[in-house]
Amino acid sequence: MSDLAPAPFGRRRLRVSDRRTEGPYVVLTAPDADGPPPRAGQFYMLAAVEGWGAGEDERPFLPRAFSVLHAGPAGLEFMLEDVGPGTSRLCGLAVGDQLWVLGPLGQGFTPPPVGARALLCGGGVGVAPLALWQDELERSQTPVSVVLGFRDAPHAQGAALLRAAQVATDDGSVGHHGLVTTLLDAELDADTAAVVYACGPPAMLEAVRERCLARGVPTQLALESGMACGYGACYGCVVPLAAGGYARVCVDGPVFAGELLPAGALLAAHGESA
Amino acid sequence: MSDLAPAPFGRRRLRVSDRRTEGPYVVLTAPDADGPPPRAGQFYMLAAVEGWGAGEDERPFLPRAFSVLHAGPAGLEFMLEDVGPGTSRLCGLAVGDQLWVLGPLGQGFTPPPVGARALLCGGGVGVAPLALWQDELERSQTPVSVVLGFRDAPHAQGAALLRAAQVATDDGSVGHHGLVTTLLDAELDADTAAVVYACGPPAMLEAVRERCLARGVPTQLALESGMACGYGACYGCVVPLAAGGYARVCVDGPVFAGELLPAGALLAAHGESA
Amino acid sequence: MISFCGLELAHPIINGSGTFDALAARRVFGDAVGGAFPFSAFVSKTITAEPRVGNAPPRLWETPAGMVNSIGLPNRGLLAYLEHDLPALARLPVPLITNVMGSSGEEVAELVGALDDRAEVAAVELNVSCPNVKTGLDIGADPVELLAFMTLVRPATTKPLIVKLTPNTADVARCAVAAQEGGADAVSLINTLRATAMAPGTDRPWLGGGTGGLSGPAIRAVALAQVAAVCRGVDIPVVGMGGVQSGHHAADLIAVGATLVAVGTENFRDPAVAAKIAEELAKNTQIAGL
Amino acid sequence: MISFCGLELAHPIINGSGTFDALAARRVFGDAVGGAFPFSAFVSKTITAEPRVGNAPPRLWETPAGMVNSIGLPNRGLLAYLEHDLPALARLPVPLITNVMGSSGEEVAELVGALDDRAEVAAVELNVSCPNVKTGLDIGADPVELLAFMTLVRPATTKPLIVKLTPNTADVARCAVAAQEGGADAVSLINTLRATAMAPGTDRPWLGGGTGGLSGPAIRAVALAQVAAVCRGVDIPVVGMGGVQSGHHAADLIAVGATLVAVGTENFRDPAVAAKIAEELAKNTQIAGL
Ligand SMILES: Cc1cc2nc3c(=O)[nH]c(=O)nc-3n(C[C@H](O)[C@H](O)[C@H](O)COP(=O)(O)OP(=O)(O)OC[C@H]3O[C@@H](n4cnc5c(N)ncnc54)[C@H](O)[C@@H]3O)c2cc1C
Ligand SMILES: Cc1cc2nc3c(=O)[nH]c(=O)nc-3n(C[C@H](O)[C@H](O)[C@H](O)COP(=O)(O)OP(=O)(O)OC[C@H]3O[C@@H](n4cnc5c(N)ncnc54)[C@H](O)[C@@H]3O)c2cc1C
Ligand SMILES: Cc1cc2nc3c(=O)[nH]c(=O)nc-3n(C[C@H](O)[C@H](O)[C@H](O)COP(=O)(O)O)c2cc1C
Ligand SMILES: Cc1cc2nc3c(=O)[nH]c(=O)nc-3n(C[C@H](O)[C@H](O)[C@H](O)COP(=O)(O)O)c2cc1C
Ligand code: FES
Ligand code: FES
Repeated sequence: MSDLAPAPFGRRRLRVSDRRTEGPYVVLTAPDADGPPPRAGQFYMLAAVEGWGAGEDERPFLPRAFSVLHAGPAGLEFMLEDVGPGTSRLCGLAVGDQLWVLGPLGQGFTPPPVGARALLCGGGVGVAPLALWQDELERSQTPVSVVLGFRDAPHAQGAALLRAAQVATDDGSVGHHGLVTTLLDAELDADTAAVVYACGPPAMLEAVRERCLARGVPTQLALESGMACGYGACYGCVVPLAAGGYARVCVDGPVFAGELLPAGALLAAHGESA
Repeated sequence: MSDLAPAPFGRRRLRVSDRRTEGPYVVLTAPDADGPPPRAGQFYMLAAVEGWGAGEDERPFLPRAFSVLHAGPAGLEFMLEDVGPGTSRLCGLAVGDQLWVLGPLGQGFTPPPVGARALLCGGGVGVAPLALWQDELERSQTPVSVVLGFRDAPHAQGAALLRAAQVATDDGSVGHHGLVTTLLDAELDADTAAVVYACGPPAMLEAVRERCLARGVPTQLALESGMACGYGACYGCVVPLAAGGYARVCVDGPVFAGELLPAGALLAAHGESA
Repeated sequence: MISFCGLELAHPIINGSGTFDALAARRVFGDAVGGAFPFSAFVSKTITAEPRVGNAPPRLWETPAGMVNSIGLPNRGLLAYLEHDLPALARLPVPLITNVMGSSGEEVAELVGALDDRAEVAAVELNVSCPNVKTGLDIGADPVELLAFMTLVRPATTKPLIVKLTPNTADVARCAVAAQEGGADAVSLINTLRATAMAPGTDRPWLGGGTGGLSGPAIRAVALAQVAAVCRGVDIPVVGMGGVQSGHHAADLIAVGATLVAVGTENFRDPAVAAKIAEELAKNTQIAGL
Repeated sequence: MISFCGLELAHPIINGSGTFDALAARRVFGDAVGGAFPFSAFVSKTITAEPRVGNAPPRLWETPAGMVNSIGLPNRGLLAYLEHDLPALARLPVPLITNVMGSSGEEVAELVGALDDRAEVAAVELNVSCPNVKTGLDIGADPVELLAFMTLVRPATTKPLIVKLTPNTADVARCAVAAQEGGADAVSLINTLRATAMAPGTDRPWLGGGTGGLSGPAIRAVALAQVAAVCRGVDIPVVGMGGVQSGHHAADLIAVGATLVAVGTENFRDPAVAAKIAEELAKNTQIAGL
């Protein structure tokens, strides 16, 4: 990351300049004059300036982590799924409303070795960091394939945020009927010279990690984890390492090589039993 | 109060149907199909359904007490002054937004004896309960005089909420330059056969109480107090009684005969030294 | 129906002492309160031997997701309670639990003895935990003192005795065990956490009583930890409370072992909330039961 | 300039141990952190004799206006701290306070002794209060044990010793007095309140560590009461903390007698907030001084 300017110290106010939806997902745009350009896989801690703390159970209190979906002259783009009080408040923002923003944070994706293609595998709102990664990879002319999984047809509209994606849905309403890992398997069966970049629900990441490990295909997994700070201060966001001990998802990740993670690690960090 | 139906048990949702301003004051209207008509001097506990708890210091948490300003076919009217996180949130409500409402609560004003006129004396946002009282008194053909005090000209626009009010301002920009109690004195000098109905800041109420006591003029003072519940549950809203002990402002008041209150009582309940 | 110390209750939701005045509520809301009485048992606010006027105002301070109160246990004293309040409270459609406090075991034994004669009282809760009054704190915070206290109070009644523990202690489970050893039929917790506030822009305390007790959602996670620790330590039933606002919160307390759940501060935001909580809880339990 | 245990500090705002990682912050934010370092002294997270990996995740639970953490004091152990962290931390533009914990007075005396040799360390804070680790709780919650502990630890260093008290006790002022009697140069409080949470819709605890500690605005009123009680009881300087988010909150702690104020959880919401708080406080003080 030494080629990138560090994040400004302290949270800053941005103004929402655009709000659109892709199926159930909300995409917010916020011009960011003071921040350096983010790398794909990096994230920001976001909070609404107004109305933060008045949702279900008197939450949210802490800021929330979001991958950057796109970044460019129009500003930073984030893709949000309403799953609780924090995302609900952010999804309710309108053009002109203000955001607290800290970032860009964390370690992003690194490109595949020359000759290998990038195989992007996303599930649900986990497609977000892959969109910016696709932008960057295509700019450097790296061959890219994209497989995405969604719950159903409405959610599958999120696939429009990437180009040329193969889609699977749990209910078969769009694309392949079944898991995205089936599409991934088919891609790897066809050509194993790839690095897999994955982001999505814990169970999907675990499945990707496992099968790529078995095939000897390197993976870069963009993890989620409950975060309080996003910049290494709280030690709350850890994921277990195969070598023992824990790593902070926010500063050591959120992108980790699959080999570094033990089986079940991705489930444990989310309070699900491994 | 036996002639009035009791308040519905449990808070209920009302929708803001109108929002207007009178100078710095906000007047909200909310149709209340399920509540009985309030008596002047009664109050409601209000909270915004959305966004309650996200203000300064992560407040408000508890509902807030507001006198009813007017009540009629259009609904309940409340007059608000933004003095902190609760009033700030309520002042920010727009038409269509929802309110939690409990009430009507407390004991309202009682009419003067036959032959005596009603002298209404209000300060700042304390004019609110006097407006409905003026409506009721004029309906029963009771002679009414109104003296109101405000900080300055913008606040004095609140006088428009009553009819035929004499106005005093602290800065002399409108009406009499000085305290409303000077207007009150002049009224009483002219004719002492009156009951004084007063609502306003603690220091004003204290001054009204003191001089009317000295003149032998009965007073009914509508008090404010920090309240958690508004229905007698928390014992938090008390005011000291001249006879010793304390009374709950929410259920024993908010209107008290001035004779019942000891000197300085009104200041103590607000954390000001007597 | 839930069994609790020999009482059969319609659901597990009761009120926290001092957070609902059933008589005042009936004056304000009329008979609707009786018909739709939200609690399955009613806990009266703390009664003392002599009348108390309570603390000087201000008595309330709002905090982030909570409040500090410094009420100071105002009440008309035992005699007025026996003469005036009990007959009126007996008209409630649910069993009555009378909460009492005193400055010594002997004093509380007398209070409890006086209630023992009265059929209106289904159970007695001992407030050994009120942070506003010195005695409450000290007795409840030390297992040895609490056991000695119970040795004096227990013989004074055959009615169920619930000990309301103080949360302002190093090891609440040990205090609960002492209460159980001393013959308590149940324990209840948590009472408020000792807290204070300054008058804005001054160096004086805001509350007339100087300090008070913190309650509401802010303390919910503390309450859950203390209730869980106590449930692990004792065999008698536990009444859990602290920041409960919903059926989910009640279900959490029950999951760690509470038999009943009390709602306190949330009553102030909505007097009828307990009925909603009881419904949500019943729905949760049905779903979990499938 | 504020004098604190012989240190001259630019302003009264420091960090709470474990709530700011100066080395990680420099990696994330670059040299900006050094230039605009928000704290007038830096308190390191708790160091133990042996390395600790910390608790299993999840480690965080958000509460109304606060959070419960169950981090479990991960650290690379004394040796790595001395070898790697100290030289890097010495490059900070402010004095360094090293926070340590151990399971006995002897163990802590050794830790403290090892730091005594190091010029980079301006003062040592003793964590006798962490609710996630048994030992911390017990030593700090009992005045008698705390005095015995201090008797072992005090001789191990001539550097200023700050005792970080546990709030999970019946009478924190008595514990502070014991620390003072045992030779503490200052006390700091409050640490987190013991708390827990259930995994939503289950009867299992959410936190990998089972229980954790509550921090943030939710506990501010409790912190103020405890700091006030301690300030009334001791003559040594007091570092007050708990839920501080603004200059007003810091001013309240100072009004009840604190010399320094530490910011903890609020750092998570904004890494640069302490600088803003110090400014607001300076403005308050100026206004009050007029
Ligand atoms: C690096 C990173 C990148 C991310 N990128 C995106 C993105 O691009 N788009 C997107 O939509 N999301 C993204 N997320 C996920 C997003 O941060 C979470 O969805 C969000 O924090 C949820 O907050 P909430 O308040 O809406 O829901 P919460 O109520 O916080 O619920 C979310 C989950 O947290 C747990 N939980 C429930 N209650 C609590 C509680 N009180 N305390 C702690 N945990 C609780 C449960 O497991 C629940 O399912 C990302 C996360 C990380 C770490
Ligand atoms: C019966 C009655 C009728 C009323 N009628 C009206 C009316 O018609 N219109 C109207 O505008 N107002 C009315 N009020 C006053 C209104 O209820 C208050 O202005 C309101 O509660 C303030 O809330 P807030 O959050 O805006 O301000 P707060 O922050 O609550 O500040 C208000 C005052 O409370 C104190 N305070 C500050 N912080 C705290 C805290 N954390 N906890 C407790 N107290 C604190 C201070 O003295 C401060 O000046 C009435 C009050 C009563 C009791
Ligand atoms: C205003 C107020 C008054 C209270 N009075 C009493 C009391 O008289 N006796 C008692 O044992 N507990 C009293 N309590 C404590 C509550 O019963 C309860 O234990 C505590 O508030 C925690 O629950 P909550 O967070 O749901 O309010 C009082 C609490 C409040 C907020
Ligand atoms: C995530 C987290 C980690 C903490 N780690 C430590 C620690 O290592 N040592 C310690 O003495 N206190 C630790 N604390 C306690 C804080 O230093 C502070 O005492 C407490 O959080 C109260 O302050 P606050 O409300 O401002 O956060 C930690 C607190 C949090 C929230
Ligand atoms: S989120 Fe705080 S250390 Fe990672
Ligand atoms: S506001 Fe609760 S008793 Fe009056």
